[in-house]
Amino acid sequence: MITMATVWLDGCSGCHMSILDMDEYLIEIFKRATLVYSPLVDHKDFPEMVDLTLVEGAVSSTDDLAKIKKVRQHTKTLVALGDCAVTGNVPGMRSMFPVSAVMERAYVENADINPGAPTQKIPPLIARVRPVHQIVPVDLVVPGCPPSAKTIAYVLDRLIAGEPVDSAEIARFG
Amino acid sequence: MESHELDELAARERTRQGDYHHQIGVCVGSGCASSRSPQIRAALEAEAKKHGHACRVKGVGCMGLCGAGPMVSVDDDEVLYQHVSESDATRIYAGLEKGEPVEDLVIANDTPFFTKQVRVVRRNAGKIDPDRIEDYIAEGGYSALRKALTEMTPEEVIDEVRTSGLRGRGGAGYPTGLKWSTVSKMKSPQKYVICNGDEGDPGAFMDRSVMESDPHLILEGMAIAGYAIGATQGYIYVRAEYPLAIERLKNAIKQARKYELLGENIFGTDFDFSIEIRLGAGAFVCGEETALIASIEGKRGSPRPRPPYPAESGLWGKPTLINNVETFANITAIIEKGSAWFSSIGTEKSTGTKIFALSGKITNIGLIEVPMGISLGEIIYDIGGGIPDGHEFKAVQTGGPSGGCIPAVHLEVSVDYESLKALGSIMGSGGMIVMDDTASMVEVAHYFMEFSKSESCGKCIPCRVGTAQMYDLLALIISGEATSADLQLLEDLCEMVRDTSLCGLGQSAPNPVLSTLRYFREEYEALLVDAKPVEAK
Amino acid sequence: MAVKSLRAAPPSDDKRWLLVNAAMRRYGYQPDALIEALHTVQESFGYIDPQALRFVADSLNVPLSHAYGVATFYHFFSLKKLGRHSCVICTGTACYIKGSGELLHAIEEKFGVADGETSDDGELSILTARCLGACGLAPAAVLDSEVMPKQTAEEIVTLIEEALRNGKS
Amino acid sequence: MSVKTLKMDGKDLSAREGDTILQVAEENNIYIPTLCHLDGLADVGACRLCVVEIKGRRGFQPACSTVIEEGMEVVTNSETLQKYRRLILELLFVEGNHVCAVCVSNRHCDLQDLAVKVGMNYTRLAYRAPVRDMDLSHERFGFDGNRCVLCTRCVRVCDEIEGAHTWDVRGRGIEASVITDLDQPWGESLTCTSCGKCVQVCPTGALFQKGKSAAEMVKQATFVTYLKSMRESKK
Repeated sequence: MITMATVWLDGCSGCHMSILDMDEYLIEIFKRATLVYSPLVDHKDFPEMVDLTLVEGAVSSTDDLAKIKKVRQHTKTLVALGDCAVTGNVPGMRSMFPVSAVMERAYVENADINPGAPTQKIPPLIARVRPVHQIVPVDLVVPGCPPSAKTIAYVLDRLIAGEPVDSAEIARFG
Repeated sequence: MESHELDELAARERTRQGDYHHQIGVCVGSGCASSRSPQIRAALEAEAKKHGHACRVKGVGCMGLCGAGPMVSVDDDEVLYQHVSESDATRIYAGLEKGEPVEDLVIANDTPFFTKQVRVVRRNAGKIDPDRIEDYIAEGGYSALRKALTEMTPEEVIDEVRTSGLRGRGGAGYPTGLKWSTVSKMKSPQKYVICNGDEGDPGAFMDRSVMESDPHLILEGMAIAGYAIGATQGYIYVRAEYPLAIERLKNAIKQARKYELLGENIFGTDFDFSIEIRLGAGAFVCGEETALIASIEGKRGSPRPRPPYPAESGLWGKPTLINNVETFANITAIIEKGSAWFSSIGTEKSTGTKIFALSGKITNIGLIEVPMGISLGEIIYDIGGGIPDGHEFKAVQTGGPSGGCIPAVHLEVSVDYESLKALGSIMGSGGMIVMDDTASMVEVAHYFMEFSKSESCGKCIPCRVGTAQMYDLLALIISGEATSADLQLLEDLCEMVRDTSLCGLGQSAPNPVLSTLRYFREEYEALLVDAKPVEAK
Repeated sequence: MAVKSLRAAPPSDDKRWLLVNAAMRRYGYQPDALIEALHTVQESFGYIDPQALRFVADSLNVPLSHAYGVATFYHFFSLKKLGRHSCVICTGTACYIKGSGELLHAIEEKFGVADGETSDDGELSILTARCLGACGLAPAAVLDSEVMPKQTAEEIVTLIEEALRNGKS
Repeated sequence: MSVKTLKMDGKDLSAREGDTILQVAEENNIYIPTLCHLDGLADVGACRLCVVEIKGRRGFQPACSTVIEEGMEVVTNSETLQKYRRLILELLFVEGNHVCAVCVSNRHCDLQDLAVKVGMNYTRLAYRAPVRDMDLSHERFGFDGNRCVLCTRCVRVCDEIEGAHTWDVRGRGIEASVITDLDQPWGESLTCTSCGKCVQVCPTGALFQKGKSAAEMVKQATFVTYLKSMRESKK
């Protein structure tokens, strides 16, 4: 039995939905792995050491930065799951604009009520959205938006069994 | 004109010049012209007029020591003056009459800067007025063309060039005779000769100086090439940034046409040859021959894959010979004095002389012509006068953005094509930028990468995006935020861009990085976040 | 069947179009005269605007996009009107080594105009050149067509200030 | 027409004189990745993905525009070539803004397919995130500069097959981009015949038909060779 975690950075949660899309195969997976941390379960703190962590989402804010660094420190095998984690993808589309312009667009121009950027409890955005592997070392990238349930099942099966993953099986962006 | 008329014209001109008691040459090259040499010339002319025209005041080509400009030469360099101003005209003239040079302006002409040079291409610079064809003819001009046309077959001309060992002076060093021979063998009713005057390396101004100082030397060389390969039309492609060179060449072509040294039935033979000027418009990549051809055809200067080489399919699809300015400028001497004489200068594989432009942190800034095989140290210390302001020599960049740096440990290297290449640099077109101990080599690489990035034509991906990425990585390293992984990525990019780019610009763009990494790796490593020694390859 | 080709008419009766037309005529209105024609436009008008491009392209039977592609490929050509005063800083290697970067920096600091820009009031354009070929005079600048040798940051700023004060370029 | 013999990846092959390395490879089921090449259009050798090693020649040569010679020995897929091709693709992906998930050409894109074939599934390079224009002024078609790889297929098909030369390239280096006419809105072009050939030959979602949503833009470029041969036979 190994321990497993999933982390959600800047992404739409579609990759997590795809995990859930494994349906009954999840039961097969959890016969061999225990989910110790995830937005899908109610653990507040990242454990001291996790065997396998899947990261969804790009690194967009100072909070993401701190989170991914911590996760990396406490994870043996780190997987970047989905295009946001691997390329920046849709969250990365704001990288071409200055942060101030992005905030203006979101919180002033497009605001129906109370225009103005939030000043409290919202972590500042970093200048450019980055893929996870450009911040911390990643052991495997699984592109796809989202990667299909089948792909995720394949990847988990292999990793839990300690076997290599054939990248030709998981190579397509989008 | 007919053959004998050339000698008559030369004799007449020599007599005319002999009537003057003195000749004062004022440098009218771009460098000196920028520091008021035309006004100095006018002041000297006014002075000569006052004294009854016994003295000829003429504009002459670059004398080499640009850092000491404006320069004035009296009676064929018997006395040389530096940093001359208009107000010195009276004193200079008075000195001439008294036979005593103006001491505070004199620059010694027996220093190694002058004595160690061997002037083949620049033999007329400082002597003739580049605006007068008669001056050129008086010094034996156009007799090489006459010799080729009336005494030699095209094959003999090519043979002479081949056995001289002359290699392309534009940088790559391809044997000139071989190139001529290839084009001559192509069967085509129309062929072209192109002179590449798109000298784009920053810090290189050899070709500009030759075009400004002795334009007929180039025209004559091109005409001989036309005869050898069977072409009747030549083009000189000059960068628009060289207005003075363009003016001089235009004037020279006009004069040569007037004397029928260009045009139809030259020297009464059935050889016709015309030359037109085409202007560049600020694109370094147009120094690449297929890009240059595209530019002459009025297109974007994007290179295309070779083969086919221009020798086979060049301008408008016709066989085309492209040589650089300095290459053509060597031809008349080879025809006149023979290949054996030419190959006695220089080394076995790199014959003749090479012009270099010395700049950067060196005492004697300017142009020099030296025999191939001279040591780098002689150039830097003897001719160049060493490093000013009490600093130490650190490295010299040869070949500009396509070349590399050579550090102090290799100062004894023989300056020839093979030796420079073995050190990871290239001969290049002749720019030598000297850096002293205050220079950061990473910043030098960054500077050259900026150049390659903004001069990339954008056609092929490795060069277009690769140079931009390498530039950003170098900036990241300089900012002190890069890791050893970034340095590794930079090196990977260098190799890929070098090996897969379409043309020479892209293929050589990584050279400044690779060569500074080769000799000054520790400067890169010291800037990394995770600064730690990386194992040598 | 030969396609009837009408020679394009100049955009206006501005005499300068005659110069442009003459340049094209010299080359028999062949497409390879494009770069020469653009040089003439730039020399005559100071820059190349869309109507000039259209006139030249039509006269030489060159596609519009091709003409635009060529005009924007070569850095010598400017599609924007330059300021009344222009200052070209040489960024060739010799000038770079001797501090041309500092000149640019000082100018931007003082006048708020960066390389390739023209001030909002249309008074000053700052340009860079790859190499003026005046390496012996490094670092060199060209202020309103006059070469300024061996510049320091303070000197060039003062010279530009003077030029702007004197008005006429 | 004479026959030449050559070696490709160790295999002895024969081919027609004048054929390119790419043609010979395709005929013999040897895969060489290409991007700017399109059957029927003049080759420009620009993308450099098809570079191969030729014994005795310096550097690498583009397979699309290198004509075979007798006794030539070609290596189409060495470890170095794989490394270089991957890096070239990485350069393309970071140059523009390629967001496959929301692209009209998702799953029908040459660039995306190349990434799969070459095994390019992430990049160490920094994304450039350039600000690029979109042009939706044309009645039927759209252009999204974010997805353009500057292969110039649109430029060539418009010039060589349609004869309109509406498209060309502006600027140079990393700033270069495709334009219509004098860099005017496509919809205002008087030279464009709205034939749509450029859309069909575009390898990515840069040129598309309006009304197509993500992953709906399927392209068909075989007409190029058809038109070319039909026109040649008429001459």
